[in-house]
Amino acid sequence: MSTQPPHTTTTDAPLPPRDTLLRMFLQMSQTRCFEETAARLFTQGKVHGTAHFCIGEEAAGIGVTAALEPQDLIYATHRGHGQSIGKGMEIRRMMAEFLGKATGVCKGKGGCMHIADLSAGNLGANGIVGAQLPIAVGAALSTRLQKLDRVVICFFGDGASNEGTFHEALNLASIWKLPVVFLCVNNQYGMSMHVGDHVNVPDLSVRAAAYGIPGWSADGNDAVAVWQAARRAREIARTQGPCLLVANTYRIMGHSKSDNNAYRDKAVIEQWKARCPIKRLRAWLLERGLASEQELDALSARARHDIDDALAFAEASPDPEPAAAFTDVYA
Amino acid sequence: MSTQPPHTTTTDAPLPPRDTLLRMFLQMSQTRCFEETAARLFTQGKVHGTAHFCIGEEAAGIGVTAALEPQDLIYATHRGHGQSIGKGMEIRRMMAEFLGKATGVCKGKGGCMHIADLSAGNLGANGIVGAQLPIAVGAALSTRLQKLDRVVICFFGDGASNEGTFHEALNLASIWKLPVVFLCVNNQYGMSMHVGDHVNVPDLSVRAAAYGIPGWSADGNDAVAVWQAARRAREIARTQGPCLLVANTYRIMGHSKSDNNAYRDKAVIEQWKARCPIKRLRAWLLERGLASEQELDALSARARHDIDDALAFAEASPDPEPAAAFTDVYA
Amino acid sequence: MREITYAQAIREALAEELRRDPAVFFMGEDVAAYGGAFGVSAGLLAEFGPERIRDTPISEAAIMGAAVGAAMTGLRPVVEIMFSDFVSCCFDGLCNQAAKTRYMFGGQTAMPLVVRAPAGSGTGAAGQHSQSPEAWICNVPGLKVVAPSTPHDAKGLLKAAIRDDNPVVFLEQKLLYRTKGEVPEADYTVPLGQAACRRDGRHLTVLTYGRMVARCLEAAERLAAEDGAEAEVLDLRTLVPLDREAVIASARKTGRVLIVHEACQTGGFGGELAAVVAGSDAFFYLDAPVRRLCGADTPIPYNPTLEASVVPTTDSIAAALRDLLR
Amino acid sequence: MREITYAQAIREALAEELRRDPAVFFMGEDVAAYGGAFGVSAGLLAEFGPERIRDTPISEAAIMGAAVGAAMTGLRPVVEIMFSDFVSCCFDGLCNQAAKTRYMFGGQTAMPLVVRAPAGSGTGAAGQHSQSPEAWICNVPGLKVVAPSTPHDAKGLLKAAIRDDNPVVFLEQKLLYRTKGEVPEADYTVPLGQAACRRDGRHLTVLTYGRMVARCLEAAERLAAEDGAEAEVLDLRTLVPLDREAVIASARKTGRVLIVHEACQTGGFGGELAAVVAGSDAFFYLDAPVRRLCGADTPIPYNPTLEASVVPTTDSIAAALRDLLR
Ligand SMILES: Cc1ncc(C[n+]2csc(CCOP(=O)(O)OP(=O)(O)O)c2C)c(N)n1
Ligand SMILES: Cc1ncc(C[n+]2csc(CCOP(=O)(O)OP(=O)(O)O)c2C)c(N)n1
Ligand SMILES: [Mg+2]
Ligand SMILES: [Mg+2]
Repeated sequence: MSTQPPHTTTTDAPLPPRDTLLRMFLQMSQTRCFEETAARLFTQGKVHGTAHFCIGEEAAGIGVTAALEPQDLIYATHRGHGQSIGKGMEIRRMMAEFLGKATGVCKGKGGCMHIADLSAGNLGANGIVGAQLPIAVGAALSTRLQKLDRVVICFFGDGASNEGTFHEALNLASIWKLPVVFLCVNNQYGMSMHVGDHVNVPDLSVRAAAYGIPGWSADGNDAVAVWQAARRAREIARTQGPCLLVANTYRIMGHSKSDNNAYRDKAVIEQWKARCPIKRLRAWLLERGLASEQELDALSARARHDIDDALAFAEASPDPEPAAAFTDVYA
Repeated sequence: MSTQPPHTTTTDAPLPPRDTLLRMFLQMSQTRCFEETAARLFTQGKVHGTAHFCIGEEAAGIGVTAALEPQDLIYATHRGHGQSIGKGMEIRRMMAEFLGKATGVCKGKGGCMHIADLSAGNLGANGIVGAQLPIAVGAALSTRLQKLDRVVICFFGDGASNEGTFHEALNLASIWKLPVVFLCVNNQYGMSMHVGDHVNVPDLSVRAAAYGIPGWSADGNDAVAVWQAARRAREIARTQGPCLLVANTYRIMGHSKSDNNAYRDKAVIEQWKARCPIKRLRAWLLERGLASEQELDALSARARHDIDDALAFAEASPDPEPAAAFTDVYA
Repeated sequence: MREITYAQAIREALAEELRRDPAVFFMGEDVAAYGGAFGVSAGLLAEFGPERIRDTPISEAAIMGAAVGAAMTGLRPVVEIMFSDFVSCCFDGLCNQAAKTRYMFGGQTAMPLVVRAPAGSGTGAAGQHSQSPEAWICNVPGLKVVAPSTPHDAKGLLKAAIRDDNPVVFLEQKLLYRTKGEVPEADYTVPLGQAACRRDGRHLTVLTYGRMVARCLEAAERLAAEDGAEAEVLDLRTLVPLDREAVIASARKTGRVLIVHEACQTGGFGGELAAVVAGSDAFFYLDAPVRRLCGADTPIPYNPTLEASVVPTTDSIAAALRDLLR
Repeated sequence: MREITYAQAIREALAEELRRDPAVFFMGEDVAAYGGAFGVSAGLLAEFGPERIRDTPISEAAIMGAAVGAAMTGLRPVVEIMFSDFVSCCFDGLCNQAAKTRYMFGGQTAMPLVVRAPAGSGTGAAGQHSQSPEAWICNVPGLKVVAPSTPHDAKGLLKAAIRDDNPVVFLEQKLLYRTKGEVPEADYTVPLGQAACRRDGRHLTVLTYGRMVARCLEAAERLAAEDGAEAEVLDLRTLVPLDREAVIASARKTGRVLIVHEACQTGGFGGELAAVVAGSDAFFYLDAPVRRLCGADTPIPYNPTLEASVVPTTDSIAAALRDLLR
C-alpha cells in the first residue's frame, strides 16, 4: 500500500494513445516556451511581481492532466503553468493574466499566482501553500453529493506536504472516500529547503499510510510513467476513494525570480537539466517510431508560435479599467 | 517501526518499583475521587462552566506520569485531571481552580480547561484541541537549546490527531530529533465521533510512519503496561528523538457535562466500566503480593481524604479580588 | 404569533433551506447524531440523512477549505465552527480563501457559504471558548458578518445568509440560544445590511448588536423611567455590510452616541462605528464625544464574578448613558 | 550619522540581541541559508550557526506553537512569518495561545516572543501576499503590535520587542526594506507605545504609521507650500499599546484629524484611532469630522495600476487634507 520503487514507464499498464502523446509533447513544449518567455519579460522589466517556473518539471504536470477526462477538475499550484496548459486553459488569456491585462483569465486581478479557469475545470492556483488541499476535498465532496462522474486532482509540492492542511485534507477525504487524487510534485525543494531536510522519510508517498489510502511514487521526469500512474490514480479515486501519488522530479530554476540558488550545488542542477523531460519524451517517441523528427519539430515550432501569439495578444490587450479594482469583491 | 500488537504488561521490560506502583494506585484513586467530587459539584450547581472527566482512563495518564523524572515536562489535555495529579500538582490548588478561587493554581482565571502548574513541570491544559502539540515541540526545542536532560510528554486525544497541528508538530519534531513523546490517549471518541469514523486506520500509531519515528500502542487500561511503554518512550525521546505512543482506552463518561451519550451503545460503556484500571491495578498488586488489602484500602481512604481536604480548602478559599480580572494580561 | 427560541429559529432556518434547495448541506463537528455542541442541529440528521448533515473530524481547516471547494463547484455549504474562537484554526480558509477567491479569480466564481459560529462569554468556559471575535474578520473584504439578537432575526438572517452568494460569518450568541421570541411560520428573510431600531428615542443613540441589545434596552428603559431621557437603540444585526445610513441618521437625530459591544474595546468593531459617526455629517450634530462601552481589554476569565465584570452590564450601560447626557 | 537600510537595521537588531542574550534564537521558513524571502536575515547563519538560526518546514502553526513553547520554558524566540498574510495559518497559536496563556494561567508565565512579518502591497504579489493585517490582531489583548516606519525605529523597536516579556507582532513594511535612514551604532531601544511626531503643525493632524508616513509627510509639505497650512504628522509606531496621549493632544491642538493607513478601511485600525479622538476631550476642540483615508475595501489586485489605486497616495492624502481644511 505504501512504499514501492518509483513507478517508471511499464508495459504492464496501457500506454497513452498516440494523439495523447503528441499533445503531451506539444503542451510540455508550450509550457517551457511560456516560461522562458515569462522569464524574459521579467528581465525586460515588463512585468512586476514574481513567478514560479516549472522548467524541468513539465512531465509531472502534463503527464497528469493528459490522463484526465474533460469533466475532471484540477486544483493547480503556484508553479502551475504546465498544469494549467495541460488542463486546457487558453494560453492567450494566461499570458494576458501574467501581464495583468483586462483580457487575462482573471481580468488581470489575480496574476500568475492565482491563475484559474473554472470553465476549463481548473479551480485555480493558490498563493497560500497547502490551502488547496481541503478546497480540493470540498470539490470532491461536491462531486459525490451531485453524483457526478469525475475526479478532482489536487496538485501540491513536497514543501506543502508539511502544512497542517495536508493532513486534515487527506484524513477527511479518506474517511469520506472521496474521488480525489492528491498529486505531490516533489521537486525536492520547498523554496530553499531540501526535501531531505524538511521531512524525515525517504519517500513522501509513505504518508498515505497515515490515512489508510494507497500511495506510491512515479518518476516525475518520465511523462509516460506519470501518465500511467495518473490513470491508475484516477481510477482508484473514482472507484474507491483518495490516493496519494508522488511525482519525483527536480526544480531546475530558483524558487522564484529573486532566488539566486545560493543554497545548493550548481552541479546537481546541471545533472537534472540533462534529464529534461521534454527531450526524454521526444527520444522515446522517436525510438518507438510513434513520431518523426519532422512531426516533433513541427510541434515545437507550433509551441513557439502559440506563445508568440499569446504574447502579442497579451501585449496588445488593454489594461483593466480603473473601476475594475472595485468590482468582484462581492457577488 | 509502526504497527505492533498493543503493548500489555510484559516481563521483558522492567516493572515499576513497588513505591511507584503504590503511588500510581494512590494517584489513580485521587483522580477518580476528584472527578466524582467535581461531578457532584456540578449537580449541586456549585460550579459553572464545563469539565471533561477521565474516569476509566486513569491508567493512561498516571501510567505515563509515573514513568517520568521530576525534571520532565508535560503538556496536559482538557481531560487532564489524572495527568496533572500524576505530575504532582497540588490537589488543593487544583480543586480551588475548579471552583474559580483565588487560591487556584491559575488564580481562578483559567478554570479546569486551563489547569497548569509550571512549577510542577505541567505546561498546562489547552482549550484548543491540538494546540498543545507544537507548543510541546517548542518546549522540547528549548530543552535541546538549553542542553537540559529532560523530555517533554505531550498528551492529546484520538480526535486531536486529526488537527493540522498534529502533523506539523510531529514533522517538525522528527526532523529536529527533539526529545518529545507524543502521547495519544485514544479513548475512542472525539466528542461524539468514534475513532473508527474519524480516521481510516485501525491503529493510530501507524501515523508515526509519516514522520519516520517509532510508534506503537499500549493497553491504556493496564497501568503497568502504560508505565513500561512510557519508560521506553521516554528513553527513545531522550536518546534518539520523538516517538508516538498510543494508549488505547475508553471514555466512560459523556464528553463533557452536557453530553447524554445518545450516540453510543450503553452496553459498551458498561463493558468498559468493568475494565476499570484502578480495580485492575489493585488485583494485580494483590496477585503479585506487592501490597495487602489493608495497604490498598488505606491508600483508597487517603485518596478520599485528600480530595475532601482539597474541597474544604477550596470552598474556604476566597474568590479572586475584582481587580484580578485586569491583571496578568501583560507581563 | 408563536414563540420559539433563538436556537430553534436557527434550526428551522437550516431545515427550511435544506428542504428548499438541494444544493444546501451542513457540516461540522458533532452536528449530526450529537446535534451540535449547543443542540442547534438536533433532529436534522433524521430528516436529511448523513450525506447532507455531515459530522466531520476535529479539523477546522479542512471543514472551512471543503466548504470553499464545495461552494466553488455548485453547492451551498453551511458549516458550524463549534465555538467562534476556533475560527482561529481555519482563519486562512476563511480570510484568504473564502473571502478573496472570487476577486482574485476576476469574478469567475461565487462563494455561497455560511459559517455558523457561537460567540460570547457567560458560560464559564474561560479564555478560549468565550470570545467575540468579530473584529478579526470585519477588516476582510469579501466576507459578510452577521450577529442576530432575536429569534426572528436569527431565522431571517440565516435564511438570507444561506441564499447569499458570498461567504457569510453568522455569529450566534450563545447566551441567547434559549431566549424566546415571536417567529413567523411562513417563509421570510431579513436582508443583510439593515439595522433595526429597537427603541425610538431623541436624546441619545445606542449602537449595539448581539446579546448586548437586550441589556441596552433595559438600560434605556431605566433611563427613561428614572431620568426621563429617551435613548434610541439601534441593533445593527449585520456588521458587514453596515447600515451606515441608519447609524448616521440616528446619530444626527440625537447628537449623542454610545457604542456598546461585548468584544474587547481596543481594536474592536466599535471603532468602526465611532469612525462612521465622527467621520460623517452627523459630526456636526454631535453634542458630546462618541463614547464606547465595550468588553475590557482582557481575555475572558473563568471565575463567574470576574467573567461578568469584563463585559458591559445593564448597570454599566445605564451609567454610561447618564454620563453621556451630562 | 551613518545611514543604513530598514532591512539592515532589522538585521542589526537581530544580530545584536542574539549576541547579547543567549536565550534569543530565530526561526522561520528559509531564514538561514536563504537569508529570508526579503534577505533580512542574510549572514546570521554564518555568525550564529544552525542551532540559533533555524530553517523550518512550511508549517506556520508549528513555528508559532514552537515559539510559544520555547517562550514558556526560558527562551526568547523571534520567528519570521514570511508574509504577514500567513499569520492566518497560525492564527490560533498567535491569538489564542501566545496572547492568552499568561492570563489563563494566572500569570505563571511570561511570553517573550516576537513575530516578524512583512506587510503591505506594492510588490505585484496580489491578494494573498500584500495585506496589512493589523486589524486582525489589534483586538487581541495580550499581544503588542508594532509597525515601524524608519530604519531607526525598526532597529530600536525590534530590540525593545525582543526584550519585552510579551508577544509582539512586528509588522515590517516590505516597501521600506530598501529605504535608508540614520541609525546610531551604539545600543539603543525605542520603547513600545510611544508615537513620534514627524512634523509639527497647528492646522491639522495626520495619524498614520508604516509606509504611509512618508506619503503623509510629502502631502503635508505640499500642503504647506501650496496652501500655507501646517499639518502635524504623528507616526504611531506602536498600535498596541497605543500612545493615546499623543493622539489626543495633537487632535486637541489642531482640531482637525485625518487618519491614513494602507489596510482596508472598514473594520481597520483607523476606526480605533477615530474612536480615541472622538471619544476623548479632544472632541470638544474638533472643527471638522474625523476623516479616514485608508485602503479600499478590496483585496489587493495584481495589475500594478490597479494595485496602486487601492491604497492612499500622496495625491489622495493631499486632497483629503485640503478637504479637511474647508
Ligand atoms: C502558507 C504559506 N507559507 C509560505 C509561503 C511562501 N512560499 C511560497 S511557495 C513556497 C515553497 C513551496 O514549496 P513546495 O510546496 O515544495 O512547492 P514548489 O514551490 O517546490 O513548487 C513557499 C515557502 C506561502 N506562499 N504560503
Ligand atoms: C480546535 C478545537 N476544536 C473543537 C473543540 C471542541 N472539543 C473540545 S474537546 C473535543 C474532543 C476532543 O477529542 P479527543 O482529542 O479525542 O480528546 P478527548 O476529549 O476524547 O479526551 C472537541 C471536539 C476544541 N476545544 N478545539
Ligand atoms: Mg517543492
Ligand atoms: Mg478522544
